[in-house]
Amino acid sequence: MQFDIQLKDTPLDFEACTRRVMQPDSGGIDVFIGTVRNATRGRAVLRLEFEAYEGMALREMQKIAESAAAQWPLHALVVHHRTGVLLPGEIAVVIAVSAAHRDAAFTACRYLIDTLKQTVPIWKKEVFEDGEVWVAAHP
Amino acid sequence: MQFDIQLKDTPLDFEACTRRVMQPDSGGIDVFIGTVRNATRGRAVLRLEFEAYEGMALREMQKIAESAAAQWPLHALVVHHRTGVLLPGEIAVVIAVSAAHRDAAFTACRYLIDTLKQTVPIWKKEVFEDGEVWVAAHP
Amino acid sequence: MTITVLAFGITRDICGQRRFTLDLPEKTSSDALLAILQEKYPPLRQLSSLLVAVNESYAEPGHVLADGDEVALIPPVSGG
Amino acid sequence: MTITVLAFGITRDICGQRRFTLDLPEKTSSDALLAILQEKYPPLRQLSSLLVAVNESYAEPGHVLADGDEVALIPPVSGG
Repeated sequence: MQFDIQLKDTPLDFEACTRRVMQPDSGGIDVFIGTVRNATRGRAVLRLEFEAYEGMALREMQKIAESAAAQWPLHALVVHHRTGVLLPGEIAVVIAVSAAHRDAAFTACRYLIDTLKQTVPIWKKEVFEDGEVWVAAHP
Repeated sequence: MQFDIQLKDTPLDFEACTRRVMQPDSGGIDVFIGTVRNATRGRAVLRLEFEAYEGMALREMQKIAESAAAQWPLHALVVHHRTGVLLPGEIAVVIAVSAAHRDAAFTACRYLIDTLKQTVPIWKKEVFEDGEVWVAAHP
Repeated sequence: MTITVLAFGITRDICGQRRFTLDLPEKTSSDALLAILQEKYPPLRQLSSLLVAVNESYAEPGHVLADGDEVALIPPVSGG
Repeated sequence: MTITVLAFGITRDICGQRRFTLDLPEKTSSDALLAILQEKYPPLRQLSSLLVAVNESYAEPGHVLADGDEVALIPPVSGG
């Protein structure tokens, strides 16, 4: 199985990611799209700034993809993550997974985003009208 | 919350379904796409024929959507299901759900497709080279 | 009283028609109707399950039918 | 020996630089390096967590560094 894993500093294309995993023997496709919310705890968000340790982030995403492919019978898998400055409504991450049946597609997709958020060295700073904060940095 | 629930005898547009649930206050979007596989248990599938009890199918889909919206904090929800003759690779169902956070989006999307498959009066016939069968009709 | 029966999926193939009417005694229940149909079309008994909807909603077995009801035969569904 | 330190996210703000080099005694471990940096930049102690990657892989606390290693400071990640 081939993985399509990318860090991009240009807008993500969820339609292309989805088409990429649609295969003739696939019956179930699950796609997760993470977008920039216009507010956090009631504070308006002006923009997010994503920073990645690029080489390691790609290696960690590859590891997660291999782990998913080892656990579930997947057909294809795409993980695209943004870097740089994103405005509310823009797409930060797209994960698309196909399998013969939906259970594997759903479970693997959820595993991929949950694990990505725990282990992949990417950081985001939320910028508000009156300040900015690195998400999750402090207890 | 508004639901967009449709039975259609023309090709489903997963991109439009997905864009429809992307909202400025949403952070997590989950999309399930069910496609026609080119084989079942090793037998080549020529086509699927979907039949629906249309009025009741729409009512049941609406009920499921209301149940999901009552259980999880969702922002928007789309369920589109095909009727008629579908060839391998074509899309039979699209379910798109958005929420502030991914857990609600994933859980509701999974609930929607699982429940749809149990309760909504839609039937499919698999047509093979050498015969045809109504799926799940017999033990 | 007269009811309309809609037969979907495999039940249409078994009954040989998509839509037909039946004259029934007043207060026939939905499960009594099913028994009548299974008598007339024995292959209905071989299905994994067979439910009944009355006027577009699933009906309990004891549901009492009324004149003019639309009764649908619901073999195992397989959407998605 | 000389190692290169990469500081990402909030650690870059705390250290005031993205990339710098340090001269260390031979066989310094990754946790000893962290202690040196926390001494020099006390706000590093206030983070929810602080891990270290050596040459693009997460390192165990006892990992022994070698001349020329690229060591990255990994504050709590927040991708997705």
